[in-house]
Amino acid sequence: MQLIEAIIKPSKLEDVKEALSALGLEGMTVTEVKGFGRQKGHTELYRGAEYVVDLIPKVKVEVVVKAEQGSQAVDAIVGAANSGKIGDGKIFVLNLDEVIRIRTGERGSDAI
Amino acid sequence: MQLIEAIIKPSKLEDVKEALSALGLEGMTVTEVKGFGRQKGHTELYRGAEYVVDLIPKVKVEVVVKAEQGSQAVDAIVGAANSGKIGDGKIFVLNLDEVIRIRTGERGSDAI
Amino acid sequence: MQLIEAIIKPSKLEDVKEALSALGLEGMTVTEVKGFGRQKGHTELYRGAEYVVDLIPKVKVEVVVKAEQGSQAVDAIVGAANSGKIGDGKIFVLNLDEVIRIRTGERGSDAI
Amino acid sequence: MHVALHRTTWWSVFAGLLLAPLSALAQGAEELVEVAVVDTINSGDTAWMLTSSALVLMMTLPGLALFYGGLVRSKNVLSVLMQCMISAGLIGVLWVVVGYSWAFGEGGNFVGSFEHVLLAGITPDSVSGTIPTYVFVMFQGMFAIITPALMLGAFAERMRFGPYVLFIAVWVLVVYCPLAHMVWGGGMISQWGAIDFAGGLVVHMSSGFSALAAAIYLGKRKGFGHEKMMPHNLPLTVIGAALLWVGWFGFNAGSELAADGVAGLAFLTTQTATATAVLVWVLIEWAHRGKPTVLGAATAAVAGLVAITPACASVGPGGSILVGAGAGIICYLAVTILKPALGYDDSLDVFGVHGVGGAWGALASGLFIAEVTDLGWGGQVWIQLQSIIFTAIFAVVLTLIILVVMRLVLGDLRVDEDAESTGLDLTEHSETAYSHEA
Amino acid sequence: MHVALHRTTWWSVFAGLLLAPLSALAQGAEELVEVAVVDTINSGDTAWMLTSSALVLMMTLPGLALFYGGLVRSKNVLSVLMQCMISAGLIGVLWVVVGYSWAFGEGGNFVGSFEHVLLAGITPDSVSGTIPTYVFVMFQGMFAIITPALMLGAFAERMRFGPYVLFIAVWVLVVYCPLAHMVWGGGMISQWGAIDFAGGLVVHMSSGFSALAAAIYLGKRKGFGHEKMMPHNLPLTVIGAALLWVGWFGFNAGSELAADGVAGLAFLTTQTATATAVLVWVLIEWAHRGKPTVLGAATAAVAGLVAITPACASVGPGGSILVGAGAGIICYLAVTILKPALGYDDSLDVFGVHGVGGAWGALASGLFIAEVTDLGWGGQVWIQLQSIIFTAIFAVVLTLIILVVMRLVLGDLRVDEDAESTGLDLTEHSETAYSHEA
Amino acid sequence: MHVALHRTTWWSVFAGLLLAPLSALAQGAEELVEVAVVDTINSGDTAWMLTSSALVLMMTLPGLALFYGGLVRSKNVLSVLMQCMISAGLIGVLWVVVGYSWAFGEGGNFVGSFEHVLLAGITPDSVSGTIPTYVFVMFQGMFAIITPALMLGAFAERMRFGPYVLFIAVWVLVVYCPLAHMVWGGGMISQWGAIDFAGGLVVHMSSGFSALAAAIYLGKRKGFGHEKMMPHNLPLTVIGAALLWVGWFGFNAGSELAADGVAGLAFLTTQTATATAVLVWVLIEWAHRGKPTVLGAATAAVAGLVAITPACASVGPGGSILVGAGAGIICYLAVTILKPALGYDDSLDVFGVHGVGGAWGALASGLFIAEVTDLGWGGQVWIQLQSIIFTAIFAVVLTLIILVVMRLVLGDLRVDEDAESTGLDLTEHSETAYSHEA
Ligand SMILES: Nc1ncnc2c1ncn2[C@@H]1O[C@H](COP(=O)(O)OP(=O)(O)O)[C@@H](O)[C@H]1O
Ligand SMILES: Nc1ncnc2c1ncn2[C@@H]1O[C@H](COP(=O)(O)OP(=O)(O)O)[C@@H](O)[C@H]1O
Ligand SMILES: Nc1ncnc2c1ncn2[C@@H]1O[C@H](COP(=O)(O)OP(=O)(O)O)[C@@H](O)[C@H]1O
Repeated sequence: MQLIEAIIKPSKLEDVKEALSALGLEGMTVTEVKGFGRQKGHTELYRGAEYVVDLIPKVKVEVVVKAEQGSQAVDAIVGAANSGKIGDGKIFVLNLDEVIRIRTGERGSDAI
Repeated sequence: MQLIEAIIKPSKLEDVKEALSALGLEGMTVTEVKGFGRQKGHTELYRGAEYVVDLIPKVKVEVVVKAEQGSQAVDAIVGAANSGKIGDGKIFVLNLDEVIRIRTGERGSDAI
Repeated sequence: MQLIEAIIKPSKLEDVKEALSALGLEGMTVTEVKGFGRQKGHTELYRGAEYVVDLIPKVKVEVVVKAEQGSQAVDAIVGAANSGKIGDGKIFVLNLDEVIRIRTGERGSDAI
Repeated sequence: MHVALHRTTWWSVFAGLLLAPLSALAQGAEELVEVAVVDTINSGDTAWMLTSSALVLMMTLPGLALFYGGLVRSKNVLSVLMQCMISAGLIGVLWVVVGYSWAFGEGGNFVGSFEHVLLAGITPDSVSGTIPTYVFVMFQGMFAIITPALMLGAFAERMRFGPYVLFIAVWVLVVYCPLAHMVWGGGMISQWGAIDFAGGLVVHMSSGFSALAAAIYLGKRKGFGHEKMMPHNLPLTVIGAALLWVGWFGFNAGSELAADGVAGLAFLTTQTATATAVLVWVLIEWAHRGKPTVLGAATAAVAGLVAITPACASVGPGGSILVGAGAGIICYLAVTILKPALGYDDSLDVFGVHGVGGAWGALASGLFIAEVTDLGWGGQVWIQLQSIIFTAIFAVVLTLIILVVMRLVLGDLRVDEDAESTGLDLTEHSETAYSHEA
Repeated sequence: MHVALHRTTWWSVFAGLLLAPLSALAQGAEELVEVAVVDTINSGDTAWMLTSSALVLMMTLPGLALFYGGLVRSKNVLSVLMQCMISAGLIGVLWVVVGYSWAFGEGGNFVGSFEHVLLAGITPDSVSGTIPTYVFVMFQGMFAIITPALMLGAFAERMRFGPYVLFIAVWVLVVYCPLAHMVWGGGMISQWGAIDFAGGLVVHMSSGFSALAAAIYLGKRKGFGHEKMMPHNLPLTVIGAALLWVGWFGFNAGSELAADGVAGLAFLTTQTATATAVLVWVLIEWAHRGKPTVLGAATAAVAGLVAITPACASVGPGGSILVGAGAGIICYLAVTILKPALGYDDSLDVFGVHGVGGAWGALASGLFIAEVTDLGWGGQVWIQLQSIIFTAIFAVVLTLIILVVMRLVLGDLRVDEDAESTGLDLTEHSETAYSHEA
Repeated sequence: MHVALHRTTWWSVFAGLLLAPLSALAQGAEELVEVAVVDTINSGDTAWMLTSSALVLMMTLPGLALFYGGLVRSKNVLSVLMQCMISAGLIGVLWVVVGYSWAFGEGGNFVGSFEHVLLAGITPDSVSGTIPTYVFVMFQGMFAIITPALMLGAFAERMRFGPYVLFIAVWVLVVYCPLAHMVWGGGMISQWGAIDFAGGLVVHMSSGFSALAAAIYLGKRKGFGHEKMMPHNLPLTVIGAALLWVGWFGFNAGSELAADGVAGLAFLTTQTATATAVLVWVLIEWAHRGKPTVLGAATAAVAGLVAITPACASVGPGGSILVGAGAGIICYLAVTILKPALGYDDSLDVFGVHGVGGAWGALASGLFIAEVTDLGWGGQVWIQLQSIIFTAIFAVVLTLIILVVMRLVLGDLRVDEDAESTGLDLTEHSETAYSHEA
């Protein structure tokens, strides 16, 4: 099983959710984060002084999938979150040792 | 060492914390997240229009444990977070290569 | 490739960012979290009653690096975030199977 | 204001209470206390009373709504705001339809009458004292809106919205209007000679004691005692307390119904008592718990305002300092010692602040009286005590009766456990207070 | 107030409109309606009007700013607050420089004159009725500030700040001041005998209909219909609605320009209609959607306040209940049925609340009139209808002309798609509303 | 108001300052300026002054509290709110106990006396001008509450609460009351003939210059210059600025102590200057930095209000536009150019807005005077300058003396580095502003 962690633009969340649902992946966990990278931050004004804010709001989507669905899921996220502009984000794929569904105690793929 | 990531209902956080403490696990990191899954979202009204909000507030608990404590910890979380209702959440277990305590530079199990 | 996850004090974020940039690591993702550990929480007053709040605001920094840069990065974070006081935080290092840059579809080290 | 013509004692009263509505209607006109009517409107007095009426509405909306809203958990803030809004909506209508007449229509010892239902007989030319009667109706109407809303803090985070709506409507007619009539409409308590200038009995004790009864009757919040239930937004609470303070000048100095020297006195004693209460509470908390808190200061301000309410025109500047200091001490003790000792879950300390503070103020109106009345100092204090006891019993008993009957008719007055844990905003109103999506 | 000397019908008017400014200047003095001037200042009336003027500013800042600010997404809240602030700044200056004279200077059927540019000829000793003219200038100036700001809710989250600033300045001179003159300055609509005590036509219909035109002309928000665009902070919206409610007593009862019985009536009808609207809307929503919402209650309050605005001195207490109930029903339908049916993106329902509510109130001013005028009941209703139709057309046509011309001169009036997605706070103002870094 | 009987020059004054309290008490009655007393209360004037007093409290609570509270980091917002609350509490009591007498009791050139300690000799029947003396006491008391609170913005986020409490108490007695006496109580500056209608010298310059001294004496915030210290909640700041604006009408037009034509003038100039300042500041910032900000608009509003404060009754509408435009330009420069150039850490720009704006307004009161006094235009301007210089030196010197002594007695006036980094809410008050737990 894999844990796919995608850092995307907040405005793409809805599209990513739909793309994953279309694959039958109907579970995910979403976190508001801030990202720092190549994408330039913006300037803020504060009583005439200028400050560069380089931490940009992003959304982290975590999806756990069976190993065989991994590349499909990655492709779906790339397809939905890609706008061709700097700052579209990254996907990190990690190997997952175990998954447990709390409600039933099920383990492994059944628990996803 | 293992990184145990549990997505639970916010109202279960206190119980999970106590269950882990009872095992002598006195460190954890908590993040407010939103979850999407089988649990139905709720309907919100906005000037007479209905919207379905399907991202539900959850809490992510990350606990790093020695490999040998992993299953104990998972059981403790399952025990404390289980209400038998859809949406109780998931536990993901990842293998961890290294842990460092920033204050002392200690590494490995000593740093947990 | 490695995913380095550092839990640090919020006031150290700027220093950590600079230390990583000095290594040429110009990407990271930041999350506001709360931490529970050895560091004592604080007491809050509410109409004369005292409550101990043991979840302390922390910041989680995630940095993906090539395997060979891992220990450098860890050292940089330790150097920047260390104040010698309890609660300075932890660093967790995970192995990463794949990285994808959403914008270009690049994979592996090129995508970092 | 009205010297007693025929004295009734409080212990002889309860027996007759159930008959009150009937007897009130049956009262002969010769028993009615005439409201002094001067023919001409004074524009200055009217200007002040228009302003005061607006200020008293501001106390509820947004003052009280924010004071309470900030103190609950974020999942319940809208339910609190909604309960304040609906008090303005529902009682706002009810007052014009029947409440005013029931409280201030010519009546008997206990209640008014139905003569002014839908404000029958009142025109833009009608005058009460030196102001248009319509303005008097409005000023009093704003009191009728805030009083039931004060109670909601006691059973916040757990009562269903529907039962709440019904409860405040019935409560205003059964508890508030009769008390207003008894104290300000020429009824029994005014005949005793009790001092209650702006509503220590009518507004604060009535709501505070009723709120305690309701909180106990409804039971504790799920998790009370185990979970931390910290205020979700203290700046909102401070805004609320601040607007209550500002609006309260309309409440107290407005109760003179004129812009004159007594209004000035009431303004001054209100300010001085409140400032003193803030100072004293903060110092006590600092000494007792090691830190002075802003929630302490905000709570103290409300406690001081409550306590000076009945007393604001009968004590002098020095007396107002004593009233405020007393409020700071007594309400601090009620909230931090009494409540935990007794263990009831009065979520936002309505009883500790309004019930206890109102009673203290009503007593202090006599204790620190500047110009002794015909009753003498001791007589006045005794009458104040008698009124306090009567009001407490009256409010508690009738509130419990209302709630028991509602329970029988409507079923559970509380939301279920799941809803309590999800929060009332979503389950009762299908709304979320804050949403920070991009 | 001004009985018609010579009647003009609305259909004969549009042709002459472009000539209006010229003709106005050319009007002979004999056609001008004299403002009754009494020599002495009444301090009570003045006190109330000073207070009312402050209350009406409070309606915009912070009332309206918060009401709207809470409803947009968090990335646009500052843009809304800024648009309210600049209305106070820009129109605040413009009013003293030329607006007051253009609306209330002696003029003709359509506009005032330039005689009081920079308040020439007015001194601290000048008196209007029983109050200093300066106070009248200010009271009216606060109306001129809120009216254009009301519109911004319709095109919120997408209009560029620069064009907005220009738009409201032109709109005040071209739409607002002429309407104010026609209705309150002795112009055409007042000559018809139309009732508009505090601005159902001048303030609410003018802004509501103009806002609709602007929202349609500017186009929908990106993602409208697909994305959820939920309010980011409902407590802010409730504070805003509450302060609008409180301030509106200055708006309506202040429009009497005196602290007298009619002011009392206007206060009472304002309160009663608003309370009724809240109650009715909440009950409808409860029945229709299963839950009563606090946003519903807040919206209803504004709808009730809008509707009673023109009618507050011509209907009685009973009539005000009908006005409020009608507002609750009609505005609910406009917002929940009409808007989705027609598909326009009036972001914050300016049309559904102010346009529709204002029209309903203007009609109701005649329908439920307490004392029939010389026009007779039917005649009055007909004149009200005529004024409503005239105002709607006048506002829509002129607003579209202004926007089309601005578009030609300035280019796009909207921010680009990227900016809309980032949010106007950052792209237009380089600011972020909330920042929770440690 | 009081024409100089015997002139004192400011440079001859400093030497005698330490003797002032003694000499004041020793003054013979023949040197005292009598307050004109008319026997009857005017209800309209009283209505306006009751309202104004409430409005001025609203400026501090919640106005200033929110304006400042939104600008600090979220870990310090409660400390700011608390410092405002305690000013209302502590100074509220102190004023009645001794402050009023010390400022307005019959005294000499520098201070009043102790004759009205605890308001001895004042009853509900006492009259000042045309209003009850109690109302005058309260109106002035609200000024005494806001003035020290204004200072806290300069040393926000670092001063310990205990020393702050002591500081404002001493400062009110040593700096504020004497200045109030000198300017409004018949003392030296009034004898010079200086114009300071509502407190450019007494309130804004005194607090602004003292604040600068305190900020420099306490030192910069940890991380100042390196860390971004962005406002944590700009909507709170905008609400605060808006309520300051609304309340300021009480401050300025209330300073006439009557509801008359001059009050109308003061209201109008206040509104016009403020609107102009907003407009000018926004345009400058737009040109200078590329974007107009809402914080700029809010700051400009306060700058405009500050500047017109002394001048609001001596300039006309045109003059008020100049005062406001000047405030927009000068305060913008002070905040964006002067402060970074000099490098001091005046956290929330108390000096740039109140110190500089107050001085500009005091000068402009003479520069743009509408009706030249006996002093002549040049003479008036000179007296204004003299008063400005005197006030600046007086405030800075005494503030530094107070702080140095406090430092010696109490030890460090600042929190330690750890506390500064954790935030004052937790370390000084054991509270957290926002908590979003479920
Ligand atoms: N090395 C990294 N480690 C962790 N997160 C990263 C890293 N590089 C980028 N990110 C995340 O991805 C986001 C987008 O990266 P950026 O370099 O701005 O653009 P792009 O995705 O187009 O390469 C960043 O805001 C950050 O959240
Ligand atoms: N495939 C998944 N990947 C990541 N998170 C998931 C996944 N499935 C579920 N979750 C998380 O677990 C929570 C609970 O899942 P849900 O399907 O609603 O109920 P249950 O835990 O009873 O199966 C979700 O809200 C989401 O946060
Ligand atoms: N076992 C653990 N698993 C996950 N996070 C932990 C663990 N132990 C500590 N942490 C995180 O690290 C932070 C610091 O740990 P703490 O024990 O307080 O001090 P120190 O870092 O000095 O050992 C905690 O607040 C928590 O966020």
